[in-house]
Amino acid sequence: MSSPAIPSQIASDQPGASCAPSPAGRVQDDQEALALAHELAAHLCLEASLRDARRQLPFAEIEKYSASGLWALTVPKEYGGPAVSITTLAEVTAIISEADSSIGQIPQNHYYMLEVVRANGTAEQKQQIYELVLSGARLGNALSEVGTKTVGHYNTRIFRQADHFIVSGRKYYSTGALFAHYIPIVARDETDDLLLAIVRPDDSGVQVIDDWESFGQRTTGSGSTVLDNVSVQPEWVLPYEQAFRVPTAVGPIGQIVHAAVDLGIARAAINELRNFLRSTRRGDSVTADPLAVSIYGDLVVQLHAAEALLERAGHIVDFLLADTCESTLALASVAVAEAKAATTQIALFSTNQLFELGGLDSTTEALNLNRHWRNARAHTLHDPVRWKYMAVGNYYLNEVYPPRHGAL
Amino acid sequence: MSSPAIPSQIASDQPGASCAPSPAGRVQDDQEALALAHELAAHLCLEASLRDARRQLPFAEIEKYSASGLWALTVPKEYGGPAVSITTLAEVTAIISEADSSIGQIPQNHYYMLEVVRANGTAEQKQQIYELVLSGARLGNALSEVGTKTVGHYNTRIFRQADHFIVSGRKYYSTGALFAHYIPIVARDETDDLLLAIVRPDDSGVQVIDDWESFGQRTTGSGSTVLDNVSVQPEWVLPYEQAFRVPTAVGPIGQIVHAAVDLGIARAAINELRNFLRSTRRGDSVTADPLAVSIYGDLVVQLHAAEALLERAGHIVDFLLADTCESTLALASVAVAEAKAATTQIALFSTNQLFELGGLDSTTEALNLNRHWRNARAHTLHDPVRWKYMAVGNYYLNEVYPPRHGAL
Amino acid sequence: MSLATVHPPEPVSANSRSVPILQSEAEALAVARHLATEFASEAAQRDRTRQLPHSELDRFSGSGLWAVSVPKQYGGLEASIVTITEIFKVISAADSSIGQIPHNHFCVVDAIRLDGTETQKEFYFGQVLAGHRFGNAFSEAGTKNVQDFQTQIRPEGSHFLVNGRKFYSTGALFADSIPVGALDEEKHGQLVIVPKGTPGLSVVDDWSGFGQRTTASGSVTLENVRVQPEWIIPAYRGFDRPTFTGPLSQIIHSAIDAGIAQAAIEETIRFVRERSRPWIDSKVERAADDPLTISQIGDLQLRLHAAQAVLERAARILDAGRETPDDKEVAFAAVAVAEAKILTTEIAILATNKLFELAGTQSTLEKHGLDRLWRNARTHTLHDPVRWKYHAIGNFYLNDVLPPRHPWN
Amino acid sequence: MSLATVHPPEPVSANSRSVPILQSEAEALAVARHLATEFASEAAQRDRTRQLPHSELDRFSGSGLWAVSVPKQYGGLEASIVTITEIFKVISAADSSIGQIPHNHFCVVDAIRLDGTETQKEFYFGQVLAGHRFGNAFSEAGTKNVQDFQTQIRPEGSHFLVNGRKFYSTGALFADSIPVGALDEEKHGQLVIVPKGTPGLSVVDDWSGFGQRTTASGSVTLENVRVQPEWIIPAYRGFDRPTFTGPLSQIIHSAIDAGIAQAAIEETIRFVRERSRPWIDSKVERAADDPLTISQIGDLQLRLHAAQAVLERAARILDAGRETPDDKEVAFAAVAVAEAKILTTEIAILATNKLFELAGTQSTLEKHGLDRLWRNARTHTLHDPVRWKYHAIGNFYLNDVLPPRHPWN
Repeated sequence: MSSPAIPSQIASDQPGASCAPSPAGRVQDDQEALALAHELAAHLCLEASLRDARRQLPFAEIEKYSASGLWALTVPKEYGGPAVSITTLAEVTAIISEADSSIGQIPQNHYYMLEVVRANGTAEQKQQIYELVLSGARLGNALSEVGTKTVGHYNTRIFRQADHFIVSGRKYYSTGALFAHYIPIVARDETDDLLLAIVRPDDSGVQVIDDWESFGQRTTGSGSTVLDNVSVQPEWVLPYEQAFRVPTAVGPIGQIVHAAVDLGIARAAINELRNFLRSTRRGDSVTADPLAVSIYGDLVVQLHAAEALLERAGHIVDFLLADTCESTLALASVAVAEAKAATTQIALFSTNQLFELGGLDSTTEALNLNRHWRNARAHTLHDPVRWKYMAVGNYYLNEVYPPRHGAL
Repeated sequence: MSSPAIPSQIASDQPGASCAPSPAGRVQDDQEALALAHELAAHLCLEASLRDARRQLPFAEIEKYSASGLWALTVPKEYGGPAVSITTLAEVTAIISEADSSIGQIPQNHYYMLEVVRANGTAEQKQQIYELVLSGARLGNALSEVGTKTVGHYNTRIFRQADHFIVSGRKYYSTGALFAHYIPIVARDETDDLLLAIVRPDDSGVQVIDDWESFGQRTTGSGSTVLDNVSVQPEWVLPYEQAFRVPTAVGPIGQIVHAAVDLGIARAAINELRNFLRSTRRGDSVTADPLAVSIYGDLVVQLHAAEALLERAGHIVDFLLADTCESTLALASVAVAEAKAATTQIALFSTNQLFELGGLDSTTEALNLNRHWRNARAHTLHDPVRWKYMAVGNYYLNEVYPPRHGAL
Repeated sequence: MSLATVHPPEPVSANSRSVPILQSEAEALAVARHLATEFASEAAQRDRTRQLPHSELDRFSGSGLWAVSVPKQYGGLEASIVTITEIFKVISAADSSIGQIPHNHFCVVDAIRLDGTETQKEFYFGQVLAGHRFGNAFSEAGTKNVQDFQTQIRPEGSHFLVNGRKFYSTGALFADSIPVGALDEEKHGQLVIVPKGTPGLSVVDDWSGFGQRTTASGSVTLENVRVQPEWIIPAYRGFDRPTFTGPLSQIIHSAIDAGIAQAAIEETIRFVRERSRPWIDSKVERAADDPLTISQIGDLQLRLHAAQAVLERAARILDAGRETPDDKEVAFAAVAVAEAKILTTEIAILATNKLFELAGTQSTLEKHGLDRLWRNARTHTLHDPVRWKYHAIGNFYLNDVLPPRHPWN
Repeated sequence: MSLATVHPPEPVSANSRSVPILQSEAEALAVARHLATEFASEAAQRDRTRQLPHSELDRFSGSGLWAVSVPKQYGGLEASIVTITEIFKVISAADSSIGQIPHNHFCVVDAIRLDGTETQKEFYFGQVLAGHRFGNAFSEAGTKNVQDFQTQIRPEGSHFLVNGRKFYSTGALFADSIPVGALDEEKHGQLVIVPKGTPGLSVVDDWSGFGQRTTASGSVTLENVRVQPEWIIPAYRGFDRPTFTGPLSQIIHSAIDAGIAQAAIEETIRFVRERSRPWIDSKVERAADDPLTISQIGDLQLRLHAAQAVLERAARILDAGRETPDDKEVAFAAVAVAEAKILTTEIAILATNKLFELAGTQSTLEKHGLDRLWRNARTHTLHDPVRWKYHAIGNFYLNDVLPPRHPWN
């Protein structure tokens, strides 16, 4: 199912997207999830650099990832899922992202959308979607648009026509859509309310385009999704904005997965540095250099600080899931924002210091070590880290609860 | 004239304040100014720590300082002054502040007020005030008030009564007033315009109180000035707010002197550290420690960076004085803000690292090394450094000229 | 050698106190929080007047909190390191001098646990449960490690004589007995628990640092102090084999710094909310609405939380440690604690500097006494240079080099 | 040995160029600024396609800018180091690969000035004024300093033979002649100026770093290259006595990084103004009105200005240097340059990272090619580790220890 040389513009009726889900395994608990993630990571890391260099989308790898059952981690127990802790979800994401941060990011929206379903779906919708996910289905996303005033503005419209809905618009940053069996679309209805319409890639009028051209996270396929009068049955439509009108875990869960991706990149950079220094002759002089060793120590300290904040945030989000109200949501949003700021910082620090300690030889293009910086730099931009500090400060200084949207 | 043990609350009719100016020397040029400053600094540094510990106001030292002619540095050439460059003014201030940062700060308002005179004074007022200053007169200040909404709000009032003015109000942060022959007061008139009324400490109704109780810059006497229906002749009243309605050098010159004080504190801390390490047995292990030596190197680099920015700002303010218009003022305000941010940073960094490298022994109270941190911490708060970055960024990103007030 | 014969020269004051046995870690924390509220109120005044916290310490040790590390089999709570660090944080946030005073007490209890005889454990743990306070007299001027100690213990008849001079003896002035580090004839470092009042033992409060002013970290001199054999703990054994002694001592230091950092941030928030004026250029009505202030508070909070989380991680690692750890396990724990120490040092210094930057000039007025937070942080974080902790951590993770084990440290 | 006999194997291309003699430093800067505008427009494309800047270099050296350091007595401008660093900054801000290429050329001109014979100076300076471009072939794989060079020069009859292999030979591919570092039989480092086309000399563009991709910093191999005695500059003499050779080489590197930093900040401002969307929580209409963005731009600008000012300070110190400086003067200059190098490195790395943070995800699209700024900064700042510059500076100011003089560096 893998495609060794993907042309840069492919339509959605290519491998992966339109296939029915392959049967997925069932993960029993947190421990099994972590073990599976480690096993998978050992495989994924082998050709991660090659995929990046060739911009080769990881179709086979994603298939293997979701077939492991790891994409069903957050399905509630009452629907037959393992409902592992969010701490575990974050750690699984970090483990996979350390191996290949594009693959680590791809299910981010899948988990995000599952939370929207949990928050806003009817019992029937939950039943159906959870069942699909437990069977190996992958959700993509077609949320953000370019050219609108802010990321919170959308031109895509949805309106009711007879017994169904019609969706039209153009999306970008559709991470996961190229790999998805189902693509949730955010669109504005006649009353300007935002709805979520779930389409299939092979639905008439749906086109998923591989035009993601950032220098980082190159194999996420985070490109365009075009919707041209796509017909959607009502059972595949659910409220979206509603997820932010009332307290839900949608924002914190979406964000903690992002933070975990960055943590994985930082771990990868620090490990690459260690391996590089210990495997080259010139590295000997660096490992004996007290100033270099101290800088390496600083990297470790900041990595562990970010890990500790991420774990702390995971526990707080778990608490939010157990008791969802305004105050627990605010605390969770803030805790995740703290983790995100810390993982952003160590991801950038480590991918820059990698070369400071690695020296000129480490810049050899064939080693492709700069992919870690490119991935860190691009991925940490999802939402601006400077506003994380603002949200945290406003909470602690002024007891102001953070704004509620997908990025907090 | 010095007073070895000043009670904590003294009225203004104490030594220094009410005396007529002693004759002052005439400084010929920049080079002589710097040489005089070095000479004076060598004397001032001897008992700086003692004065701080005893909170003993430096009456004799200030007398010596102004008698040197250094308080007339900015008097224009056409009025017989040396009109040294602002770069030199800043360096003189840094040299004196390295020896004793309280003494370095005391004439800050003197220079600031001289700029207000240059900007807003009539020809007669200039003639008179410059002549007084050339003869050794010191200007203090009674500008800020506590308890108002911001530092830009004043409750002190001035109103015309027959052929003179009446001023009433209460000031704080009156740095220099205790040492001054003339005290310029900022007060709001009937039309809510701000005027500057220059009084003498022994004028009826004027009371200068030594109630400055900050832990830093302890011997600046930056306490209260109380004005109880003080009568002022019209020739001693000039516009104040006007200095910010049109482009003038008042803000940049006031600020660059502040920045120079902080630079002096940083130099003092770095030199104290060097002397401490080289004079103690335990210091040997620090001077041989590559991590400690590197930290010392970092201090030097940041010190020189701050010095270079301060010198750069000095040149730009000199340029502003030669060609005063909106755009040169904006550039000068921004350049001085950059210097102020840099001197703030190195003043804090050096006074904290002094102990990191000095070790536990350096905290011995008898050494009083913490006065450098206390001075740096208190003095860098005159106006918040975070808003310097804002002014600089707004200028370069948005071509917005900085707001015009005494702190930019 | 029987402890039954132990009779301190005079009754220790602890005996006259009635000290509760805390029943749970939750109770211990509640007691600590309650005491902290009391200690906070006059901390600034004690600092200003260098007034030693005698009555506060009586309440502190009288609360049972000084006994929480006594093993269960000796009737103690055997609290986790997580809880012990939390207690130190809570007390130090209120008054970091009071927080630092029992530091050595806990280290000594640990030394007795590791190397005391069964009889010594029964005796001393019983004392501790009754409120007995250990001080310390370890450090000497100009020596780099225990092997350099000038303080000596020599046999004389059925007893021993101890002679020497110690500095930085935090807690000694408040102690019921003072554990003294001394070298025997074989150059072994012994821990000699000398009861207060023993002839020849004198304690002077000559601590003159500008921070932690009321810790009474002064000098102890021992002139021909006659000690009984059963007062001697062969603590050198604890350094001949891998133990968590070093990391325990360090993590308590780290917890104290975490407490100071937290206090500084709380004071910043309080001052900005209640007293600071908005800056003219900010165009906001309240200082607390200044966006640049808000985002810096955010930065402080997340650094504090990171330091706290890494501190807790280190505590969990110590709690998970086996009774007889190997070199590698001790190294891992020591490195984890070093990481915590770095982060608590950094946030303590940062927060005690930013306090004034965000609160403004008014906050420097001496009546507020807020500079004591910086003075305390700056002084207490100098115990050993943080710059070499980066090196130790890097050397462990990059080069698999285990950090040196420091005795008494 | 007479330079009159020098006849390069084939006419250097420079001879066919008509190169103006720049009359003033102001003119030199104006020319540099004009060229920079041209070079900037296709810099991203050259980087993307690794297309070497052949025509750009012809225009660059053809402008007279490569000759500005030729001493006045040989008909040159003898521009100040302040102006030379400014030229490197201006060109590097437009395209830092083009900026780096003449780095060694200027060092070689300086080496000739210091250690060339009068005849060599007349000949080579005349060549340089006519547009001649020097490359370089100094570095070798795995050697630490010039004493380790494997490249050798040995007499053969009235000539010499050179054999060896060099790496990181920036500029060699574009050069009219390549100065090669080689050891003679007495282990003296000689500088042998080998004209392009000399049999046995080959230049390969095998530079494969991810940054500074179009510098052609590849390999030079010398197989029995027959050289004339008059091509040999006894450059080792320049390292037996104190000279500003090392600081000159370093300050040019620093100027290149300053140029990259400036370009990154300019791109940031342009992108934020013209393309970035405001963040939802900022509640502003334009991205450029985001207060947190504005204050970070302020921070970048002041760090850039500090780096520039310290760079200029170092250049002034070099300009003020005497013709025959002593150890201490050279050390002071070297330390001043090291300070500049630290600050330009820091701002170059910071600015090329912040660019994306402030401009947002869109700025990472490959069509903008902005990551080349980071790749260039990251690669070029690795020439020698900046961490040891802190140490050298600290050692000089704290311990009065003079930094080591590095030959070729």
